[in-house]
Amino acid sequence: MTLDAAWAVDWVRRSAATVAEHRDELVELDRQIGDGDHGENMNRGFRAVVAKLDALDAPPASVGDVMRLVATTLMSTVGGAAGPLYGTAYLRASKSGAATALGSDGVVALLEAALDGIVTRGRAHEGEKTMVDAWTPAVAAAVDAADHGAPPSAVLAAAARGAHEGAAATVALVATKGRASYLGERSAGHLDPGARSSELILRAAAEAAAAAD
Amino acid sequence: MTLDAAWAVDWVRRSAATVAEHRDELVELDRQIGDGDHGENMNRGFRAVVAKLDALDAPPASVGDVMRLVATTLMSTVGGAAGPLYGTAYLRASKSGAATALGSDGVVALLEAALDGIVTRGRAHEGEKTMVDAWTPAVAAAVDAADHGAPPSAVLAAAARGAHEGAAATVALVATKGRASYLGERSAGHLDPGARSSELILRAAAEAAAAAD
Amino acid sequence: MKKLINDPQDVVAESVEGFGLAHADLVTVHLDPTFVVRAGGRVPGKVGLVSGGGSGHEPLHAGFVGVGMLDAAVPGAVFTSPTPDQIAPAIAAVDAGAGVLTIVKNYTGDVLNFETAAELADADGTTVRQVLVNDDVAVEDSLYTAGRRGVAGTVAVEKIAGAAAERGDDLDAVAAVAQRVVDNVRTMGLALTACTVPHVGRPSFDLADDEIEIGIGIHGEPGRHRVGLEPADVLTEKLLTPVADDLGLARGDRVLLLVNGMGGTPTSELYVVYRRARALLSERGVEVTRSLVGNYVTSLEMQGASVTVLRLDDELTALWDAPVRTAALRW
Amino acid sequence: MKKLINDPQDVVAESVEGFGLAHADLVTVHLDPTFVVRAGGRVPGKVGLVSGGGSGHEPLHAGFVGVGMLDAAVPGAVFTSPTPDQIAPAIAAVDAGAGVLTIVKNYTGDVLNFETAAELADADGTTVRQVLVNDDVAVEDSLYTAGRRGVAGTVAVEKIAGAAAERGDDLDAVAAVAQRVVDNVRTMGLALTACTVPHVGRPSFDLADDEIEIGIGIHGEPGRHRVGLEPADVLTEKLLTPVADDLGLARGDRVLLLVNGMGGTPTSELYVVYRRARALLSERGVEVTRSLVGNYVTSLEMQGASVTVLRLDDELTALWDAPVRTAALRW
Ligand SMILES: Nc1ncnc2c1ncn2[C@@H]1O[C@H](COP(=O)(O)OP(=O)(O)O)[C@@H](O)[C@H]1O
Ligand SMILES: Nc1ncnc2c1ncn2[C@@H]1O[C@H](COP(=O)(O)OP(=O)(O)O)[C@@H](O)[C@H]1O
Ligand SMILES: [Mg+2]
Ligand SMILES: [Mg+2]
Ligand SMILES: [Mg+2]
Ligand SMILES: [Mg+2]
Repeated sequence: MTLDAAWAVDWVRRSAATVAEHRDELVELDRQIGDGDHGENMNRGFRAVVAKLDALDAPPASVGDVMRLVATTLMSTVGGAAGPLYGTAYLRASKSGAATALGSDGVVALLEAALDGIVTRGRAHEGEKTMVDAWTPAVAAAVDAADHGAPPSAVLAAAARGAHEGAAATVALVATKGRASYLGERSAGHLDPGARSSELILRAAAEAAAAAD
Repeated sequence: MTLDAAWAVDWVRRSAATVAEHRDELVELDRQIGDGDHGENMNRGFRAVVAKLDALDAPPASVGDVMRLVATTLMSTVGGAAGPLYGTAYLRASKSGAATALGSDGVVALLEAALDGIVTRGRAHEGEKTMVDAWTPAVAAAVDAADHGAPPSAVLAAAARGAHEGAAATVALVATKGRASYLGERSAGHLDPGARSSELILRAAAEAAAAAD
Repeated sequence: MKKLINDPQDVVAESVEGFGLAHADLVTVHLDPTFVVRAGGRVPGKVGLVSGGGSGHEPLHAGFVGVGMLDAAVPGAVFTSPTPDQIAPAIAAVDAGAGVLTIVKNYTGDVLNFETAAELADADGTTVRQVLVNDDVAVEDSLYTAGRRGVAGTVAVEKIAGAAAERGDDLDAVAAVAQRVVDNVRTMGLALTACTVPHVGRPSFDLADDEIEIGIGIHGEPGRHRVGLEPADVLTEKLLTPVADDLGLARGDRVLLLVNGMGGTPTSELYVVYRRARALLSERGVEVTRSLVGNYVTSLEMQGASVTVLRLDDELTALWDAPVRTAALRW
Repeated sequence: MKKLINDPQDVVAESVEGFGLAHADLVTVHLDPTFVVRAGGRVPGKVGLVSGGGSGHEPLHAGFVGVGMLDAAVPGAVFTSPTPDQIAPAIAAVDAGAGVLTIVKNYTGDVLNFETAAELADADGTTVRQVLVNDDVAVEDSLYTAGRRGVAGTVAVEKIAGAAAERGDDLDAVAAVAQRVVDNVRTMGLALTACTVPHVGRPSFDLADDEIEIGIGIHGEPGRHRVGLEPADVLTEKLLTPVADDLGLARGDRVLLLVNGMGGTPTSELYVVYRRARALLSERGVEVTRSLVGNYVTSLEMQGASVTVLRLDDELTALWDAPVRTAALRW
């Protein structure tokens, strides 16, 4: 089992769908500890991505091509903190995912590249109540699954579970990066919106892989 | 029985008290069909009048002196429509009430002068939903009482009743003068604030006269 | 009621005092009685320009005192016309021998108080002329009302009369050009929310969350009717159409378009209204040659806007363009 | 939600379009990607000045494009930093060979997007320097936060850097004077009400009728703590004191005092705050030699205000006084 460009396209479409579905939830999470635009930003971005996909003459040749399209589109439509962060994540992923098809190691490399992109851009460490807190356990879980010989779909399922747990754990944290950090202690008790959107996107990846199985 | 400067001072003090007591009601009436300042304007004015009275070295010699003090003070502290209207009313009254003591005819002349001042300044006729609608029946009732030989206190009691009825009748009217006229038909169904304050002031006059009896 | 004030009784005095401190290069503030005059004293031979009215419409009028506009402004209590004993000294303070023009918004209170003040000034030997501003087309039938109200068009009257006085026109000429502005300017406004007068402590009218009040004045008075929530483009048309119709605008007319905020509306929204008003004028073949967008004649923190159109000719355009240096308008 | 808008998705584009139509003498508006440049094109040899950020803070930044201030402004979605593909063309459009200074408010989103845009511009051969504005003393400990936010002090940075660029300073000199303003300017704000972002449709935070939020930013973020209703004089002290303390103001210092409205506050109230802030500075022996009062850096229709103090020296004063001709600031 490997994951190809068709999976990547499906992932992106599922991401767009789940982001649209959870737009208001993400807005509300951001309203509580930020400025209330995260759901709108992500939804605007992913709608633009889908529009670009729809307008393609030929289907993308590789996972990397899909990732690059997502990267440039998010970068130019999302704005805010999430735009450059997700943009860089997908850009790094596009370089890692240049192959036409990914095995479990390829999936792990792609996720590691994405996380690396987020950290390089945003300079946040684990525990600062950001999307890094969803991606770090996601990557760890993916590595662990691949080490145990799991197929790509299981690796992504593990990543999605890791992201879910990581996102949930942000509730207790006090933010020290991003807009929520201005609230100090008052930021505790709320789920980080970027961690939540990361969780949604990684779940979409796992679901697309399951559907491809 | 005649009414002298002491009565006039008592009238003014009672006017100030009743305006203060009904400040919020007058504000609310004006809020409904005007700009919500009538209670505040009248209260500011009458407080200033009382302060001036308190600061006098000697008690005023005549009803006219008291009326003049009220006129100039209201004119310089009330503002809005009510300031010049009441100011002119008291100014005309001061000329009419120059005598040291007023009999029933003197009281009637004073009220007629006041109404005349209001009409001269404001150019409103009866039925336009203004203070004129309180003063006109008040004067008519006073004339009638005096014609029937009533003493000054009874003349003022009649005037107060007339003002009350006139004010109550403004509820049904559509305003064609003053700020309420901008509402057109929507001004109907509300008591005119200036008519209401006129009624309060005339009732104060009657009460002061009853106390002097 | 939430406001950045101390005692409601003191808000006008404290605000005017702060205004005087912040703009000492432009104005001098007199307290008790309260009025604001142009810094530097009388300009010999120049017609004096005095306006005033209730407070709560800032920057009107004090924000327009300075070179090329008003010589004095007289602020009353909030939404309450000033008293003659404030107005008369203001007139006296700016009388430089050429007479004084008072610019009065057409409200019973303002008319009566300015009338009395003019009588006092006249008794003191000052020639006073008056122009009444009544640009509000929301007041439909002046037979059955106190007449049209003076609203945002006042800015244009004060700017253009100010320029005429500054260039040395005599009293008759300044009065005539001011009247020409009045004759050619119309306004219509709406409110999304009411405002709260400090000494009242509650909103000036009650408006449901899905209602918009059309045809409001600038004193928190309710308007003529209510409509449901509608897009800005639709609402703008409800303002622009009666203004343009009443002015009888014709193809080829050149106009000044003023979109005025009521105090609590973001300027970004005013530009949305401006964009649509301009498109509608363009559909009528009317050319917008001058524009002003912002909070100029307000109702405290009311959310809402008004659209004002002034038909221009070459002279009015030149007077509009003439230099002005005030706290709220300068070029 | 009541707003004078059409579709929330279109509000920025329509508003900027209206702005361009109303101020065609000052600016040229580009749509898709959206940015605003000074009318008349590049000024040969002059350092280009570019700023930008989320919309909803009008007149910041587009209202400050013009002679003596910004060469370009880049508006993002409401409260959302613009994207690199808007910022990079704006930088390119104003690069007249002397390099470009970007003035960036210190928010993660703005920093990251401007950073990326600068990399793109650099790849195209434009020298780009950046100054980060972080004047908000409400953010206490930058070790545990994304660092102080850039708020109303941005106006002073843009005005003074704009004057330096206009007089012909080179890129290093313009960047240095901009940094000097940043080093000497501090702000603190409060909100009486939250604001409503169009695409959110409900207030940005929940505030009881008797609560005031102290230490707000300009994105409708809640502040650091809440207090009950207090008189303006008391609230002003809560703003001025941390600002003055943090600046280490000393007897004899001369300052610019900016009282900024958040968009929905009547200017009369801003002058009440100004009056008190000025008295407090005077008690400290600090002289207010320049003042600005009004809505300059807003949060949509939020009611509230911020107090900004900039320590002046002769050069900063002269640059502040230098002529400026923009939609929102001119003298
Ligand atoms: N320095 C950072 N590193 C990683 N993620 C960050 C950083 N700063 C913010 N974020 C993420 O971005 C999210 C907010 O995104 P968004 O609301 O779209 O942008 P903005 O904060 O500019 O409004 C946060 O919930 C957080 O997960
Ligand atoms: N032309 C007029 N003639 C007589 N009374 C008038 C006239 N116009 C207004 N009034 C009275 O003045 C009252 C309003 O006074 P007030 O609220 O103090 O002034 P304003 O309308 O200027 O706010 C009205 O209720 C009405 O009785
Ligand atoms: Mg956000
Ligand atoms: Mg009233
Ligand atoms: Mg009034
Ligand atoms: Mg944002």
